[in-house]
Formats: sequence, C-alpha cells, structure tokens
Amino acid sequence: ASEQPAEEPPAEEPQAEEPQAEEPPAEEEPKEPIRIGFFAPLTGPAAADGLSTSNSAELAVEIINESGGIDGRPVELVSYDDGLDTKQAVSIAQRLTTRDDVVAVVSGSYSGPTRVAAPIFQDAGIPMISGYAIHPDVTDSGDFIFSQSFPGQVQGKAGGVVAVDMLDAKRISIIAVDIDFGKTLAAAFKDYVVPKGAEIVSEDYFGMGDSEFAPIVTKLKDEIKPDLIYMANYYGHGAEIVRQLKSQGFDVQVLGTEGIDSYQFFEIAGEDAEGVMITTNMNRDSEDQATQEYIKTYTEKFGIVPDMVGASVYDAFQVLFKAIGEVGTDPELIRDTIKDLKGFKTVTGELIEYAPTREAIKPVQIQIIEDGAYHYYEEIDDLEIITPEPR
Amino acid sequence: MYLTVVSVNIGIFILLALSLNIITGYAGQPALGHAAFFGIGAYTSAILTTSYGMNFWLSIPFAFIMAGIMGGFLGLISIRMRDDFLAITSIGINFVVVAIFQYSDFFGGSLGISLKRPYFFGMKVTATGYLILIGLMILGTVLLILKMKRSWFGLALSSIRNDETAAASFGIDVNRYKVLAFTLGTAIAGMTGAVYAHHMTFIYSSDFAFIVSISILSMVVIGGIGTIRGPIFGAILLGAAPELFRFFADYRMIVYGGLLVFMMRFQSQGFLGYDSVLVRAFKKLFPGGLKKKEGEIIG
Amino acid sequence: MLEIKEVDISYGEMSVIKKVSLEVKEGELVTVIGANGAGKTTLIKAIMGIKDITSGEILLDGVDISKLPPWKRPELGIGYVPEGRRVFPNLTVDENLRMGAYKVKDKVKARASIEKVYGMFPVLKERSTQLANTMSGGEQQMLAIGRALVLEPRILLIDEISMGLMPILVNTSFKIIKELNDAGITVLIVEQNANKVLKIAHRGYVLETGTIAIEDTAKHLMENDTVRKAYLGG
Amino acid sequence: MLSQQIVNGIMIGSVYALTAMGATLIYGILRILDIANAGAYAVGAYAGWYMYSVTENILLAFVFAMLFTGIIGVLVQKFIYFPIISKPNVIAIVPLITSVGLFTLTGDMLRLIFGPNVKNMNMTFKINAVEIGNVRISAEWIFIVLLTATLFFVLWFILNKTKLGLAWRATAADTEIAKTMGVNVHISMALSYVLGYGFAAAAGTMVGVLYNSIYPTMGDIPSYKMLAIIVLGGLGNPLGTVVAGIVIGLSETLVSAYFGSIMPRDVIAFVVLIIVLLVKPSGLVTRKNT
Amino acid sequence: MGELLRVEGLSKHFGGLKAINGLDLTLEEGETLGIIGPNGAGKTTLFNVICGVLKPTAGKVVLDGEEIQGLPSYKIAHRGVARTFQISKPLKDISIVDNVVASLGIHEYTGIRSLLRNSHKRETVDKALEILERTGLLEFKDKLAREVSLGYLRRLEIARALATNPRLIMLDEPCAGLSNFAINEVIDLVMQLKSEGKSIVLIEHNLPISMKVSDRITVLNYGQKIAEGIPEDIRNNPQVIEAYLGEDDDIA
Ligand SMILES: Nc1ncnc2c1ncn2[C@@H]1O[C@H](COP(=O)(O)OP(=O)(O)OP(=O)(O)O)[C@@H](O)[C@H]1O
Ligand SMILES: Nc1ncnc2c1ncn2[C@@H]1O[C@H](COP(=O)(O)OP(=O)(O)OP(=O)(O)O)[C@@H](O)[C@H]1O
Ligand SMILES: [Mg+2]
Ligand SMILES: [Mg+2]
Repeated sequence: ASEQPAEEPPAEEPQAEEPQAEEPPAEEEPKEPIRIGFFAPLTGPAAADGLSTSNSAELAVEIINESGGIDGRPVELVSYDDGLDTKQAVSIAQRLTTRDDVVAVVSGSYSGPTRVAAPIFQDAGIPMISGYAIHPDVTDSGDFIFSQSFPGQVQGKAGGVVAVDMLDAKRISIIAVDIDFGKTLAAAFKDYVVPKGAEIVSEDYFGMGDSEFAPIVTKLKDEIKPDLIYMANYYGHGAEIVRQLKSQGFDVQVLGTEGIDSYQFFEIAGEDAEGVMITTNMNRDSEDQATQEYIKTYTEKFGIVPDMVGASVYDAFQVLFKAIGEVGTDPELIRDTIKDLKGFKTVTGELIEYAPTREAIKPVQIQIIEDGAYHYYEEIDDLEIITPEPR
Repeated sequence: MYLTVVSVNIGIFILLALSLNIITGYAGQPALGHAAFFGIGAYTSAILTTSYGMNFWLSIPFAFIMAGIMGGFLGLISIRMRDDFLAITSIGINFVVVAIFQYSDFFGGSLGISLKRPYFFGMKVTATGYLILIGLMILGTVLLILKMKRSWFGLALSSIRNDETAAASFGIDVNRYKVLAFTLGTAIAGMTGAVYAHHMTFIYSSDFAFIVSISILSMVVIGGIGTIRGPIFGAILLGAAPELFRFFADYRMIVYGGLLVFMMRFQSQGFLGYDSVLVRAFKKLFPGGLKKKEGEIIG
Repeated sequence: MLEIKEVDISYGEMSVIKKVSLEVKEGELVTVIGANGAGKTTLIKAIMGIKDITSGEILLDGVDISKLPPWKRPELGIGYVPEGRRVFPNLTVDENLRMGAYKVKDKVKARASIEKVYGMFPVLKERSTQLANTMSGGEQQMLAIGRALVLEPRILLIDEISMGLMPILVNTSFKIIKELNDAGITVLIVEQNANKVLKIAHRGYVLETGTIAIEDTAKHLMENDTVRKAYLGG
Repeated sequence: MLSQQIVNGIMIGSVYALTAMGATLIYGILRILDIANAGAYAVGAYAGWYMYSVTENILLAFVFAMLFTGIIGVLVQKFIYFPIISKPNVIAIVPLITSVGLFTLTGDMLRLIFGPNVKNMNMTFKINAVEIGNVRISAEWIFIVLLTATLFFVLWFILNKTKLGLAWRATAADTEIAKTMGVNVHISMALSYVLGYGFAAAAGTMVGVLYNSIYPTMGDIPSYKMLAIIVLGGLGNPLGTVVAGIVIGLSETLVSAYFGSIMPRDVIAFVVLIIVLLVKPSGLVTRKNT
Repeated sequence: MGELLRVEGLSKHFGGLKAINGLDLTLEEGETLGIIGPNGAGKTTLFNVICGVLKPTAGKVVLDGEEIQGLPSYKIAHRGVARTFQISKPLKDISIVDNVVASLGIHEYTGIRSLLRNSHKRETVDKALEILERTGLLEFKDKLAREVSLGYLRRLEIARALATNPRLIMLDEPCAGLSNFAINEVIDLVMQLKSEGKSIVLIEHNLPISMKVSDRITVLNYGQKIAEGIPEDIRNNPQVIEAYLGEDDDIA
C-alpha cells in the first residue's frame, strides 16, 4: 500500500474543495506546507509493522489535509524506510534535519533505529515523537524526544496487576522474546508480581525469528504446570504458543502484551486465541468517537484492521498537529507545548500527560479475545501504576 | 552534514571491505563472519569507554588488538577446515559472537550499549571529525595493503591461495600465514568497529549480524576481489545504495538484490576486477596506464 | 571420416591454432606430434567441443560438428582421453568407468565393456572402489584410457597416452591402440613419444606453433631429418 | 517429559532436514551454497498457499508449489547460475553472492506482491493426534516425518542408484570432462534445480501448514540454518542432512527444555556445528572410501 | 662425501594398502639416485613422506643425521630439500616469473616481519629470470601459470624446485609430457646440477633418461625395494624386466 514514493507531495485537491470557514476565499496562493518527517521499517523483517505505521501516518496526514490542514497550511509527510538498520536511520535523521526542512518527526520504527536517530534530532533541535519504541534510552537523548507509548516498565507492571490482582495467579511462567521489548516487560512484570507473593516458576527467552515452541510448551505442561503464562512477545510467537498449548492439550490462562495486539494474531492462531488477555493501549470497544472513526477509516482505506503500533503512530501525529496548531512551527515552542500537554484525547485513550522522562502517561487497556476479536476487559488508570518511575 | 554522515558510513564499509579482502581476496580464505570482528572491536571500545572510563582514542588500539586476537582464533580453526566448511563455520562464529553480545549483561544484553560522543582536545567529535578519522584510517590501510602486495608476505598469501601444498614445498608455513592474515584483517575490522560504535552512539548485537558480513563480502566481490580499488568501489556502491536507491522507494531492495545478481552474472570478476570490462576498456584506451607494477601479485 | 578444415582457435586475443587442416580417414591411425605449447591439446579440445573455434569447420562423416554441443559427440562415437588424466577425482574407479559408458544405452553391454577394461588393466579391477584422486599417477592414466574405451567408440581422440605409464604399460597401451585400430576403430593421437607412436601410426602431422609444418606417412616422417632431430631425439 | 521432548526434537529435526534437502541436492551437484534456496522455500509456500486458497485441496497445493517453484528453479539456473559457473576461473564466492542477491530479490518481491503481513492456510488435519503412553504426536508432524523420509529416499535413490545421480556427481567434479562423456549439462542441471527448488517448495508449504503462517521473510532463518545443516551433514549428502537435521532439532529441543535460555535457539545449530567440525572436520556423515 | 639421506624401515599404509612397506634407502651427498618401479609401486608416496606431505605409518627419515619424519613440509624445505610434483601444482593465477620468485623467497617467509620486505628486488627478479632461462620458460615469464601448456607447467615444477637452492632435489617424473627436445634440455640441466654437487633423487619411467643420469638405481615394487645397483645391472635384472620393462620393446 505504500507505493507512494518517499517525497511525493500530498494530494492538494481536498484543500480547494473543502469550504474553509475561517479562511478568506480561495484566491490566495496555496500556503507553504508544513513538513513532518517520518521513518519506519518498510522493508526487512519488520515490514509488517512498518506498513501499519506508515498507513497510519498517511491516514493522519490525509485527514488533517482534508480538514484544511493546520492553520490553512497543508501538511506534507516526508517518509523514509530505514529497513530496521541503524546505519540507515542515522543517514535518514541527518537528511531530515539538514535537507528536508521538517519541523518535527515521528518514528514508526523499533528501538534501535529510533535510539540512534534521537540524538541527531536532539542536536538539531527538532522534536521527535517515537510511536512505540520501548527502549528507555530513547527519550534519554534529550528534551526534544518524546515517546507516545507508555514505557515497557509501565506495561509490565500493568501485566502484573492483571496477573496477580485480577486473575489471582500464583504460579506464573514467563515466555519472552529476547530483545529489549521482551526483556524490559518481563523484568517489570516480575518486579511487580514477586513481592505480591506470586512465584515465577519458569522463564524462557527465545529469538525474534523463532517459531518453534513445542519444547517449552511440553516443559510447562508436563513439569512446571503454571496457572498463568505471561507472554512478552510478538504476534507470530504468541500465536504459535497458543496453538501449541492447544495442540498439546494444556489449558492455561495466557496473558500477552501489546506485541500481540494485531489482527495477524488471530489470522495465525484462529480459535486457539480465544480467552487470551493482553495489555495494550487501544480499547477496541471504546465509546470514544475518534477511536471508532480511526478504526473504521483505517479498515476501509487499507483493507486490514489497525493494530497497536499503527494506532500509536497515529496518535503521535495527533499530538504534533495539536502542538503545531497551537504554536506554529517553531520547534522549541512545539517541544514546550507537547511537554505541557494534558488530558489530550487520542485514539489510544486519554493522554494524561508526559512524564518528566517525556514518556506518555495514559491508562493501560486490558483486552480479552472473545469471538475472534479484542474486547474490553478492564482499564488500569491508577496513576501509581501508569506513571513511569524516574530513572 | 547529510553527505558527511553518508560518507562516514561508506568509509566504514570501505575499511571493512579492504580488511576482509586481505583474508578472502589475498589469502583466499572464505570468511563469512567478518561482522563479528567488527562487532568485537565495537564492543571492546564501547565497554572500555563506558564501563572503564577509558578515553575513546586509547580504546581504538585495544579494539584493534582484541579483534585481532579473536580473528587469530578463527585463523587457527581455518587450519583444520577447508573451503566450504570454513565458510560455514565462520558464519557460525558470527552467530555465536552476536549471541554472546545479546545474551550477556556485560555487553548490555538486549538493550545494547549507549555511548557518549568522544572529544578531541576538548572539542566534541563531529561527523566531519569522524570523516577525517576514517579517511586517515583508510589511507593507512591502503598503504599497508600496497606494502603487503609488494612484500614477501603478500607473495606468501598468494601462494597459499593458489595451492597450499605447493606453498609449503617452498618453505611457506601455511598455518602461520593463514593465522596472520586472519589476525591482520580482523584487527582492522575491530579498529573500524571502535569508530563505528562512537559514531553511532549506540550499538546493539544485531548491528553485527551475519547479514552485515554478507554485505561486506558482496562489496569485495562486486568491486573486484584481490584488488585495492575493487573493495573501495564496491563499498562506495553498495554502501551508498540504501541512499541512492531511495529513489526507487519500495523497490529498492529489489534493485539491490538485482544489482548483485546482475553484476555476478555479467561481471563475475567484479566491476573493477582484473579482467572486468571496465578495466579491459581502460587498458585499451591507455595502454600502459594500468600496467602492473613489478611485484604486484594478484593476477 | 574426420576432417578439419582451416580451423582457427584463440585464447582471448592470442591465436594459437592458425588455419589448421587435417584429415583422418576411416580406419586410419593418425598422430599429431609437436613441441610443447604447439597447440595439440587445444586442437583436440576443439574436436571434442570443449574449446570453441573462431573459424573453420570440423567435419565428421562430412557433417560439420563444430557447433554441436560436446555431449552430442560421444553419441557420434567419439571417445576421448584427455590430457593430464582428468579422472573424476571423488568418484570411484568403477564410477569413473561407468561415466565413460554414460552413452551406452544397454546396461549389460556397458558392464561387459567395463569388465573388458578391467581385463586390460587388472589394477583397476583391484581398486574398483578406490577414489580416483588417491590413485597413483600411472593408475589414473590407465583409468583415463579405460574410461574412453568403455564407450567402444568409432573414433578415438587421445591426448598423450603414455604420460606417466611404466614402460611395460606404455607398450601395452600402444599395443591396445594398435589392436583397436586393427579392429576398425579410427584413432587420432597426440603424443610426445614420437618414436613409439610413429611405429604404429599410418600417417602423421607435425604441428609447430599452431600451424601444420609437415604432413606425411609415418614411415616418411620417421625418416625425415627435421622430425628426427626435433622429435625422435636423434 | 523426556520421551515427549525427544519426539519433539525429532519432529523439529525432520522439518530442518526437509528444509535443507533441496539445498543439499544443489550443493551436492553444483557445489553452490545456494542461500536462494530459502527464497524458493518462501516462494513455494506462497504458491502452495495460493493454490490451497483457490482449490482447498492440499495435495494440489503441494504439487503446484513444487512444479511452480521447480520451473522457477530451472529458469534461475539456466539464465543465472549456469552461465556463471561455466565461466572459467570463477571463484566459489561468486555464486554465493549471486544467491544472496536472488534471495533478497525474491523476499522483497513476495512482500510487494502479497504484502508484508502473514497469510494463513487454516488447514486442519482431519486425523487426530496419535498418543503412545504419554507421548503425543500430532497428525501434521507425522505427515512431516513421512514427507522428509520420502524426499530423502528419492534423493538418495537418484544420487546413488541412477545414471542421473552419477552424472550429477561427475559434473560437480569436472564439468568439462563430464560433457565429453555425453552428459547434457543443461538438462542435468535443470533437473537438479527442478528437484532442489521443488523440494524447497514442498518444505515451505509444509512449514506453512504446520505453523499456519506464511510471510515474505519466512526464509530468513532457514537461509542460514540450512547451511549449518548441510555442512554438519558432510556437505551434499542426503543421509548426512537427515542426521544433521535431527541432531540439531534434538539439541535445540533438549537445550531449551533442560537448560532454559542459555543461548538463542539459532545459535545452537552453529555451536553444534563448530564442536562437531573441530572434532571431525569433514562433517557427521562422510562418504565411505577405501 | 657423507651420507645425506637415509630412510629406515619406512612404511606408509592407506587403510589396508601398503603403499610403502618397510623400505630402507640411503643417498650419499652429491649422488644421483634413480627410482623406478611399476605404477603404484609407492614412488610418489615415498617423496610425499620424505617431504612431509604425508606422515609415515612407521620408520624413520634421516637427513644429515637428524630424524625429520613427521616434520611439516615447509620445515623440510627449509632444510634444503626441494621436490617437484608429478601432477603439476602451479600457482595458477600468478605469473610464471612470480611463481619462481615465490619459491626464491624460501628464507624470507618469516611471518609478520616479511610484510616489510620487498619481494621484487632487482636481484630477486634477475635470479628468477635466470632460472626461467635455464628451464626454457623465459618467453612465458609474464603469462599466468594457468595460461601455459602442460609441458611448460612441468618445467615450471623444476624451475620452482631450483629456486629454493636446495641441497637435495627430488624430481617426480620431470620428463613426463615433455617433447623430446625438452627432455634433452632437462637431462642437460640435471647433469649440470650434478656437476654443481647437488644430490638428486629422480623418479622417471623413461629408463634411458634414468640410466643416463643416475649413479645408482633403486627399483620399488609394492612398496618394497626389489633391486638396487648401477644402471646396467638394473636393466638386465630379470625381476625388473618382468615387473616393469616388459620382454619386448618392439610393438609394431
Ligand atoms: N587457458 C589458456 N589461456 C591462454 N593461453 C592458453 C591457455 N591454454 C593454452 N594456452 C596457450 O595455447 C598454446 C597451446 O597450448 P596447448 O595446451 O594446446 O599446447 P600443447 O601442444 O598441448 O602443449 P603440451 O605438449 O605442452 O601439452 C600455448 O602457447 C599455451 O600457452
Ligand atoms: N590417499 C591414498 N589413499 C589410498 N590409496 C592411495 C593413496 N595415495 C596413494 N595410494 C595408493 O598407493 C599406491 C602407491 O601410490 P604412488 O602414487 O606412490 O605410486 P607411484 O609409484 O608414484 O606410481 P606412478 O608411477 O603411477 O606414479 C598406489 O596404488 C595408490 O593407488
Ligand atoms: Mg598438451
Ligand atoms: Mg607417482
């Protein structure tokens, strides 16, 4: 779907057609566009997530332009593929800061590329919002760098709340992917549940490309016998784990994370996905109109259901639009505005504010899979839990 | 700035390609895990500067030595194994090294290591600074290889590449020279790694994965194995490819893969290899222009 | 039967065979002798189709075969003993021989031919499961000869039969060639051992730096002064 | 648990052996370490998926996948590999780089055509899992083991018992002389690619069914793991490949079951490889010679 | 003149095959020893064992009073033993002259230090050219080894052996594949080496050559010595005739 070449200017017609209330009639020259940078892994192993995020980016820009742009100025997306390669991310960041004249940037990429790009934006004084990168060092690069998702530590803790406080699990097994995402979540989860008296009876880590979980599942079933499995991994892994559980006939509650918040999880796991719970940021059953609208337009436009990474990136754009709309294109003002943003409605729930570490504070959604879809189970908005600890 | 950063990236690849060429081009040893040594250098320097507070500049020789020592071990293995066995074993070593980086907390584990920009006489080293540094390293490496080609060392490597039994029959300690070639090549990669780590300010195990080794090898072969100009050209071409091919947007990996296939199909000597179309044309245009200097070994 | 007409062959820009014409009649035993580097091997390779010719014709039974792919040639009954043995190194002796019989459709017949070769060179039979590259130089040469014979060719191209063979076997192999020829097989043989080969050949050509210098009957060649001096060691 | 884990290991091992069979064949014949075989594996999986989604017939899906990919194999060898390896003095790395290029190309082509997201077959075997004592073997797994055994046998038979196999080995040893013995190298190599890529396609489809997911980068891990397997097996030896696949499958399973996460799963294959090769530099199974 | 090389109870087995089987041999300094014997008698294997390419199954190789069996072949080369290969092993992708230069460097390969020393000094190249001249290769000096014909590769073997300036030269069928004219050149060359006092071991199936240059001839069969003596005696030895020469030289 992202056949669009990187720098193709956005469609200009909507502007002309839309009746523009506050603007003087259309005789005026089209205003200089506001350029916003974006990068994501459109090729390589993370291409599926890259596609989700770039779809969202496109959609966000399209919608804002349809509604007349910001302050009458159209928004132009300057989008790059980083191929999930840090070296490319560095060049892209340089390009965005020195050539493309962008006022702000959204990262739709993983931690590695986002982390190496961050200091470059910081040095150039251009705000960057990372959609869903989990690495704690990303926002450490400086005050221009924000993260739109709650940090891994918060989500891990929230998982702990679900496991021990809601589901009353006593013997818990952890299966996590061995990258920053899985490791951070597993650690935070452990930190929360162990003091509460639950026992971590096993921990298994595996590589990104792994798809074979029979040995682990056999071990859990025959020997460990946990009463809950916490999975900090992605949809491919998660789906295979639940399929294995089913095929070996092991009936146990599974708690996942935003990593399996993707329609692809059902595609693979099918009926075996039923009953799995996840912590994530988007509430599919939300009554919020913007959320439902986003889900609907996204699905219509791209023929697939949006997922968590896409939603996060969409929100990052909303935050930027809001800030630019308020203070214009001065990067420092944008930064200050974002920093002070409070109670902002996004498609992933209310953004309460940014923590001093510039990571978003927002409620954690607990969703459960029923009838082949994610549904509302609970929401954690206890500030104690959802506020990242200072580092 | 953008160009500078792209040039630094390319420069890093040039060093990697030149150093791999010592092992694969001159000594004829198929080494498919060069990125591991690049990584060993990068991690050595990163650990020294972050955990032990060492000065960046001082960490470079350490990275050089550390990677060289580890490369020497691979050299020792190469004595026992030939050809494809060695090739795949070196891939294996690449995986093992990356796994160690990823699995041990000492190396930052799955969070990688974040680094600070180094200083040069009180000034933060900028991209331009790195470019100059890399440029000097390339210059040094090229001079070293030039020297090597005209030396007995180079002749020994060529002999080994051609026929080990014959080489031994006129007094070459094949094992020793293989280990030396591995040590030298990997040490240069290690030194490059030190610079890379600080230039990126963040390293993570997968930066040194097998796929990187393959890209380096492709650069050497596409440019023209066993020459100096070849790896340099290959590194420039393939190193710049991600940027050059941005134009192709979604098709760029296809263009990249296609380029590899096309080049190998029609110029398997490499673009600037000894018998490539370009070089032959050049020789025709300027007879004597590219004349082999006495003592330049590779044919 | 085999006729080479005005053939040119080159490596890159260096021409090594220049307008060479030669002929081998049905049932004849013809030899090409010449100094090292004269182009003998190149010529044989061209007849076998593994070296391209730049111009000229190679006729077998009056048909130009120079464009024919090499693997069609054994079908036409051409057997080949390559220079420097070129046995398949990591195939066993028996497998090498079976490769020689690749174009023999009839399995029983192929086996019989192989047994015949084993009869000629008993050491091959003893070593039938040894890998070819671990055989001694002379043993490999026997294998190379045997491999060409199992095809039961109509015409045999031989690039140095005696290389590395012990005297008794040099004699044997020339004897075999002679017998085959007597039995009607046409032979074109390149050989350094001019003394011996001229004794069994009908006619001979002397190749000098890519051109035919002399062409005559074997008998005349043996008496020819230049030939005697340069090739017969006397 | 041990017996179940051993069964798990053997099952996974057969998937590995199955995946590496095509590459083994190609290496055995052409001495090419054909990373692109993992591309054929992915292409085959997509071809199988496509056929299955159209016809709902798994047998047809397999046949189509093997044929389609086999034909691609022939084209690839005819227009790319063959011209390359017939040039004089090409170094062994050249075909390797070519195959890397091809692999990149196919992976991204699949992404462009089918998108980066997973596809699934949603195919359930109608047969129930077999339970022997407390060991449970699902129907898919039994099918995989049978498929691996069949392909192994076919390959073994061709290589050792037919003229074609002999010609393949001779061509690998000395192409030029093989030609003069009457081997039509075009045909024999085309056949090797039909089989080599066809096998890969069968493996890809089977794995697609097994894990119910097909995606453009599914060949990434097989691309190098199969290299480890064919080398461990002694290079180009089908029996070696089966043994090596099972050794690796078992090692991975047992390490993961009894030692937990001491190292990434993919590395286990290489650790086993390095240890075995240091002890026995010619691989697990070597051809007997006197 | 003392004893240069002694082989004592030497055996080399390949599985069940006894390629060399309890062989004793001696070579005096300055002597030329011819070795003949049927195909597969173990001649090349003997060379390979002496030169360290193969490790013996049993027995000793004594050079200059020191046991050298089992030493790696480069060390044996350093002790002044040079050999040619029956099946040529040229350095294919470098030029003929560089093939010889490489061999001239026998004492220069000292590890990393050799990186600093130029391999193509005037003297070295001149020396190489001189050797090429002696072996009739001069006109091919700039060709790559893979581009010259088989006969010249055979000569290159000799040239390379000479370049190491050995005390003991072991030639494995140096004349195989050579034209008559070239054979005479090789004979002259060997005679010259003899007169320079070099010790030579020569494997050669072409008996007249062997007889002409050898001081003594040893006959091997099945890895054992079956006869030894001056050339005339060997030629008339019935065992040699039966196993090796054949009754009748006339085939026409
Ligand atoms: N691959 C090659 N590339 C370039 N030149 C070659 C090649 N092979 C042979 N030549 C040249 O072609 C000429 C003829 O070689 P050829 O091998 O046909 O000679 P020959 O008569 O068989 O010699 P010999 O008796 O030594 O085997 C030689 O001068 C040789 O240098
Ligand atoms: N690696 C090996 N494995 C098994 N057998 C071997 C090996 N090397 C040599 N042989 C056998 O040992 C015997 C002696 O071989 P060698 O090469 O020494 O013979 P040779 O006397 O040089 O014969 P030729 O005159 O034919 O060169 C031969 O029968 C050969 O087949
Ligand atoms: Mg010849
Ligand atoms: Mg011999």
